[in-house]
Amino acid sequence: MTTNPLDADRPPELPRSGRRRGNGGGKRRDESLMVPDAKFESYYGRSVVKAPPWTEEIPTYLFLGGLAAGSGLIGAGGSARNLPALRRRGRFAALAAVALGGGALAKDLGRPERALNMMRTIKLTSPMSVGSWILAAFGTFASVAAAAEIGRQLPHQDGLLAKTLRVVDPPAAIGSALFSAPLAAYTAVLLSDTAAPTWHESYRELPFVFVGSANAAAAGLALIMSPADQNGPVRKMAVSGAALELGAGQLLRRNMHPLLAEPLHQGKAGRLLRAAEILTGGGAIGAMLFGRNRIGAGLSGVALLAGSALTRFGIFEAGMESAKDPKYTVQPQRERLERRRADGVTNDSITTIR
Amino acid sequence: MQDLANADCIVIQGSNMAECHPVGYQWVTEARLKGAKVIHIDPRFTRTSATADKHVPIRAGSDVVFLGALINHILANDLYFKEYVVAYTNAATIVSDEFKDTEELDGLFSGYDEELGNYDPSSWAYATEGEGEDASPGTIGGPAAGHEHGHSTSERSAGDEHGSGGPALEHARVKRDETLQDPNTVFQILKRHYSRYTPEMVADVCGVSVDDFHYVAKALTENSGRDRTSAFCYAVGWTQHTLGAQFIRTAAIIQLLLGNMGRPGGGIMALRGHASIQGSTDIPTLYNILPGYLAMPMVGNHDTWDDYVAAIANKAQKGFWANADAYAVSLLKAWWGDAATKENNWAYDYLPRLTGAHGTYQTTMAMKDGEVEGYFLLGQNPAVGSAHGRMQRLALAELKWLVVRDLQMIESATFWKDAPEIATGELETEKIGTEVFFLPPASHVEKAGTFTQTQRLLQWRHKAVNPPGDCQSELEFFFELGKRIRERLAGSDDPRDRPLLDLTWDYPLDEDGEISGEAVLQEINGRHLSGERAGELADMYTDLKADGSTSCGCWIYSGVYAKGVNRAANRKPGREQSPVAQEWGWAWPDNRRILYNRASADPEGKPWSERKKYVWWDEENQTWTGLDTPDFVKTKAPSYRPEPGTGGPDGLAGDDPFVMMADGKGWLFTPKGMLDGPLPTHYEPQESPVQNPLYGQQSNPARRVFPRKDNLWSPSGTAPGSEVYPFVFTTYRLTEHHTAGGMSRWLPYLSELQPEMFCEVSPELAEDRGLVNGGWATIVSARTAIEARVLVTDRMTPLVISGRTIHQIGLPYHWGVGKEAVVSGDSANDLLGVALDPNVQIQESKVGSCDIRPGRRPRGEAILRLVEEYQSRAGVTVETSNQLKTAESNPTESNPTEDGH
Amino acid sequence: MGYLDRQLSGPTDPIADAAWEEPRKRKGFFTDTSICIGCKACEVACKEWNAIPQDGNLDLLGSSYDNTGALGASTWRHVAFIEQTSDRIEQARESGRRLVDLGMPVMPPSQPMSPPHTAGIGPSPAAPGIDSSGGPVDLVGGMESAVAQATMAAATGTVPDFRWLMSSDVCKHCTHAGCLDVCPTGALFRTEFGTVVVQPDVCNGCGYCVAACPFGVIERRPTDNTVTNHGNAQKCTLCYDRLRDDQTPACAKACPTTSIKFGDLDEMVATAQERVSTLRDNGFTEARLYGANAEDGVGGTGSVFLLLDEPEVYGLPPDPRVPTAALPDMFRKAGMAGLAMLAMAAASFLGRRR
Amino acid sequence: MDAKKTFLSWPVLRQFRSGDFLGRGPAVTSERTRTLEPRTKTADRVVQSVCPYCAVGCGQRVYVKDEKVVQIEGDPDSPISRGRLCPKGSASEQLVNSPIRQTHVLYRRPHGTSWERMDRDTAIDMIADRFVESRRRTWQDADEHGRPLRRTMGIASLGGATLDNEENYLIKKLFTAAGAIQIENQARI
Repeated sequence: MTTNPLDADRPPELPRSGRRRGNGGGKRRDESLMVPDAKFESYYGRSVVKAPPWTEEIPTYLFLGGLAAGSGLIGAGGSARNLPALRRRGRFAALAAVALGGGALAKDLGRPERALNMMRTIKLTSPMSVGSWILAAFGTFASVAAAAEIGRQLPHQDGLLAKTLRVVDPPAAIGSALFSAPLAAYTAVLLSDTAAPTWHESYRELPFVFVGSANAAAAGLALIMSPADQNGPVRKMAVSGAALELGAGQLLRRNMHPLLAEPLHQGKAGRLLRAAEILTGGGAIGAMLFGRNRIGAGLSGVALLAGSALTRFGIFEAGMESAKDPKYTVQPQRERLERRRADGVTNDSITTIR
Repeated sequence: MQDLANADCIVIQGSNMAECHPVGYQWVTEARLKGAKVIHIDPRFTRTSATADKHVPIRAGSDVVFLGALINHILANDLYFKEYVVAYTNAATIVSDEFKDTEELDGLFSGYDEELGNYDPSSWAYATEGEGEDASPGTIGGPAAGHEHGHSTSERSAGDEHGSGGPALEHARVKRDETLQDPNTVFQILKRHYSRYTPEMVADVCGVSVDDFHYVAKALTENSGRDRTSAFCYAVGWTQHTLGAQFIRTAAIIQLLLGNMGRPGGGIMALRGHASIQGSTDIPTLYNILPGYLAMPMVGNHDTWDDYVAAIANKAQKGFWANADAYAVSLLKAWWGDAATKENNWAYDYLPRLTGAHGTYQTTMAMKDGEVEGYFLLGQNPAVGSAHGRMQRLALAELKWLVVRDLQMIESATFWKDAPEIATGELETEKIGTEVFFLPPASHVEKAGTFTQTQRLLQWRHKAVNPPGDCQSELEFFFELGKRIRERLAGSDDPRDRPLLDLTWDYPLDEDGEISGEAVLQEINGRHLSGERAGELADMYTDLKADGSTSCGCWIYSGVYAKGVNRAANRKPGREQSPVAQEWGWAWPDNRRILYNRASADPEGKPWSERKKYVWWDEENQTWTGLDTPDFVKTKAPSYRPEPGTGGPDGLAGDDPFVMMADGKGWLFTPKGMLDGPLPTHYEPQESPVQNPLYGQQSNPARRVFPRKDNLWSPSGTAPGSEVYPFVFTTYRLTEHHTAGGMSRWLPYLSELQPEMFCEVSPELAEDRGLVNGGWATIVSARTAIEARVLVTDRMTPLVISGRTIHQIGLPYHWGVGKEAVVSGDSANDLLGVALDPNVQIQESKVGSCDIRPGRRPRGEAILRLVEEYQSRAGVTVETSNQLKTAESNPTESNPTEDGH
Repeated sequence: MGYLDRQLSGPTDPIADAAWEEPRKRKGFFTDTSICIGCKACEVACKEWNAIPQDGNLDLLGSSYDNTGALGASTWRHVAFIEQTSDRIEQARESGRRLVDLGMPVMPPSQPMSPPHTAGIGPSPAAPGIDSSGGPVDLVGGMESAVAQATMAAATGTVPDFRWLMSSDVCKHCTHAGCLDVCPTGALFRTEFGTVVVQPDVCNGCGYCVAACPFGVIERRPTDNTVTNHGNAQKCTLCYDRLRDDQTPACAKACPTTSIKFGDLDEMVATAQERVSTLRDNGFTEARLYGANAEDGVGGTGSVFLLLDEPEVYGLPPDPRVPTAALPDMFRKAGMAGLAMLAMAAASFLGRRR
Repeated sequence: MDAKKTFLSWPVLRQFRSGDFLGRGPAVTSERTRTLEPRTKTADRVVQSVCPYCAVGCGQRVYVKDEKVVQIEGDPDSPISRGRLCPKGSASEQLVNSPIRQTHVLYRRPHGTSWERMDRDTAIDMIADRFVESRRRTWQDADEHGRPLRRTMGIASLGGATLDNEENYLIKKLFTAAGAIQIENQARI
């Protein structure tokens, strides 16, 4: 019996003890045996939204992108403050990281041979499109900056090439500095501009986590590679970056719906993020206390790099999990809806009776 | 089909219409949106139940009790349509007082022959007017043509002959009491017969609550009458029983009592499952009939042409069957042309003779016993799709040669390498001597021809493309095979070869060099051979003559090519014509869409109501007219009364709407024609865990059983050992698949929708037996054991029958064991045995007994041991459940007709 | 950002927003699940027309008669099967009843796809919640009609003890389509019919759209050279090719019971409104519409559904919001984070060099 | 020239030229998209047919392109089906064009373990031979009472419910003339 519109006189039936079950002897059955009733909150426990088809290339890119961005800043800072070790290493690191990151992105595509289609349009509404252009711009500047760096090593400094490279060096430094911030920050938007609940709900804090993480990672790499006598700025940067990453991360957890914060604490993501916090925090403290020591700096740098990487992997994993389990989609939405209804806002529901 | 939209109430029983005929179901949906009530009565809650107003769960095989109780309810509460019943049915007809009912004989009717396991129906006949006048034994409506016993009628599956009308009566001088008070009137007999079929009995036997019964009774009766009509829809849920034909008869009685026959939105809709299964009965690839439901000659009954004509076409009987000689002669002329002459009785002796039932199951058993050498499988997959799949496959292995024509490499073609019996060691590929020819056929778009759909509508399909590779149509293949067989016999002087050599087999070819389907359709339509219209195509079967001046391959199809126009190819869009849509295709007979539609008008010829008008008498123009072709002699006024003794169509009065019936009436009581009783009576299925609560007679006493070692049955009812197979299983189709899967399991789009064989069980049974949703179960019957994935679902309802909980298990039957299909699995049909309805020789596949246990079935030989272990625990022997008579009474002794002879 | 805000949320005409010079009437589906027979003709007709490869591994899922699971790259129409006993049915009726109590929902007069309430949808007796102008009415004030109460009472006594819900799900063709807006290549586009379609020759399989869909519809087809459009994002095109020739989409054409209706979206919404009124007037308070409100989180959908229970029972989100609605804010936050990153780096390099 | 054309059709330029700034509509369409046509429109011919599955008799339209069936869908003209099809009917095209459909005659010799390819003509000849031989071997002229039988019980057939009336007619006609009476189909199942 379902829904005949004109069937106003269906027979009275006893609610539950009617023919269907009452006849069977009234034995209470084991619910777990049955075709599972579609649960109130889901359809056979299947996800409501889909997790993207992304694999480890994406968090790898998030990490490398941040590393590139932070390294770009270090390169530019080194250039501005005439710290050649930082400048050189920053520039090379930026180029290497951005190239590897771009490669990771392309590898993750379903049709890698069409990677260039990213340049087909400029979609302001698409963080990935915007990001692609940022990446392209940053990559260009970083390449030029790296080339200029090589130019400085050329034997014939009077040659046209070396001259040209000297001319383009400052703009490249400024360009990569300018594009490094968007490069580090946009990846947060990239994740947040999705229906994966934990990613989306962290959009206010995630950019800060990511830029902090970017600075910390780049500083970490610089700590490893730079002579201790030039690493003063990157130690500071390491500490501030780590502080921002950790602080924003705490804020993120605190502001989020407790259910949506759950994937950040549980399972693989939880383990990754806990390790990240320890490594990042430890790296920052190490950089602060032992950064002037070559070994101390190196170990701190490794910790910072690892911490940053694990942060990216952890956030990535948490978002993926939140998309796969329907409770993260349904329950907060249901609560949000009920809250609005309680407040008398009833005009914006997708469910209507007319 | 479209007419269902006119119904006010639709009862779907014995059919899962929404799943098996989804597009036909649109008309049910439409009726429902217009306010009709839709009720689904079925063991399972199906997709039909889900979209009906009400689902009534019922124990499989108990339908006659439910429907009988409806009859009782209608009669007891005076809810029948009085004018209709009195005028149009045989309610007022008086039956011979020799008739004894099951209520008197513990479940048997008078005339039962214990030895033959059959009825002599002579005591069921109508009483005669002017008693003693007639020399014959005081009864008419007795067996035609030399008193044919039920045994021989069953053997030739005579029930099928009534595909286009009722059986012959000798004449129609019947006694009637229009007050319906005489105790021997059909009406009173009916009342007595069903008096014990009460709602309480329904609850006890069917497991249907009293409330649910009253819901259905109320819905049906309130939606029947002058202004309203109700329809029944059924399918193989009713036919595949040892009592199948009687299920339908019960519904027919209800519909006659409620005045729902021959009227828009009424009737009983048979929902058939194959594109041209109707056509393959009309122009039968069936052993027992010739085209147009003419009987195949039976040894002993039809030895001579005169015997035959007397049997099929008694000139004294009323109605259109009186001209059956013309139809038969025209058929013989179509087949043997000039070789069929008056002198050789139109080559009647070219026809082979039946000696018994030669249905597909008898043939299978003969095959298994080594009596059949060659077998053609034409788009059928018996290894999966026929009952008792094991027997089918073992039988195939005994053939000398096998021709399989199918679109896909079906299990019946590959049994020699991947039958389950190879895994058990019963068969060995190298030891199977069967030579197998696999020939791919043309698909439906690669050939032109007609399908006849479920409502007798012929629709011509145009050819879209040529068949690929070696594929060819059956038409072309058989034309070619016939030519080559004839070539091999050319010059033979053996008389046995004459029928082949004299066969008209010279069809014209079409532009592709293939035999023209249109030419064959023209032969089917019939033509004038001599006389002034010589060479012209026949307009209608009334053109046909018994003098050899006409030919016609199938008389009921006559008119499909009238005036040289292929009417099956008519394609006026539905939206450009009335809903009856007479200009789309062509329906037999005479392009009529509702049969017996004279009944849609009252005896005076006026529509019963404005709302339900359909066909009526136009007083001004003295003709029948309306929305459809009137199923009546066009100019016969309602007031017409025949001279007594007039036979043929003229013998029917102007208010006798059932023109194919021998007395022009709708038969509540069948004095002839049904082999297992004149009234439907409840018997338990061949295999049932329930004792028949109504009678000592447990199962249909006239059913066909085959006591063989390879066809064992579980004990039934209270017999010891029945507890070993405590559950009822029922088999069925799903929307996503087609029968044995040849046209669905090879298609990914369909296979992915239902990829695996499963069984459906109630949560209670699952708990009882430890079955887990998504897990595996093994189902064991007295024949074999199969495995299936488990769906535990509230859609299956345990029923309380006689105080005992009966669990039913649902088993779709689409899968088969093999390696070629996209999806495969065990076949539910393997669980079934062979026991048949006596009227039509259809097997009981809708109900059987089984056990179910968790886990997968044993592999290899171990499965045989499991089955044997069950058999021995239950004490199963060849005799188990095969005893035909279990009633306490002795009807032969109390049967006066036996004394009289 | 004002322009962007308007483009990303709230009622709008998506065809005009996409700057079509020769717009057609917006097309859409109305899927009336109350007359669905679960035959899956829509699934097959869709796959056949669009040459979609086999989905899944031919496993029985054990979820009633559903063996395709969910919408995805190779299932563009998906029929859900839900088995419910009386307590669940009563819950569904109750939740439907609450929609009236809440005065829900009201179509704002600005609703662009809603026709005037008097136009061609016949009388709608006992329609609480809407006055003759179509505006919201305060129900708490006692407007709840006796008729409505009576039908509720009638309905209460007739809860069947079992029902089997079937519902054919499909892409929602949102007014604000997350998938479309996040697509970096322009592979997803808004057609002249207002539908959202993937261009398989453009898509490079970045997978972003998968994450951005609040309904979990679009999916990337796994890489497999033997199937068409592998590695591409795939979903319902509303048979764009057929629409261009004024043909009905394959699913709607096949649907035996007209459960799937296709036409001009405003007519679809009107039909849906009429149908839900009829059902509710007859005591089927569980009936409700889904996607017919332009004020909802996706600006209304191009596929309207009549449901007989809460959306999540069917695997639909109860209060979906397109992630891009928050994009302007995300960009703002990211911008601030970027500035913070720059500032921190600058601070690190300013001051003492060691 | 081509390069210029390619550059001008660069969606980024079209975005700003067309006013579709966000790149959602006409600016981003590809050539394939702009010229998309349904294959029901480009078909060479359309043939009216009937669904081969159940007995409802739904109308089908068969679209043919280059002598190949490219689409089968419901015929809206049919008063029975009104253009609708069930899942099986909707899968008809796959039934016809199925890549695993058998299109060759195959032969399994007695006791054989595999299929062999065979010429169709040869196969029909072999079947005709066997038909004639089996008929001869198993012929029954009369029963024990001398009543005529004129038949063979050695040849049987199953099938017909999915065949055309014309085909069933020829089968029944040929087999009956040959005296083979065990001719059956799904109607008895």
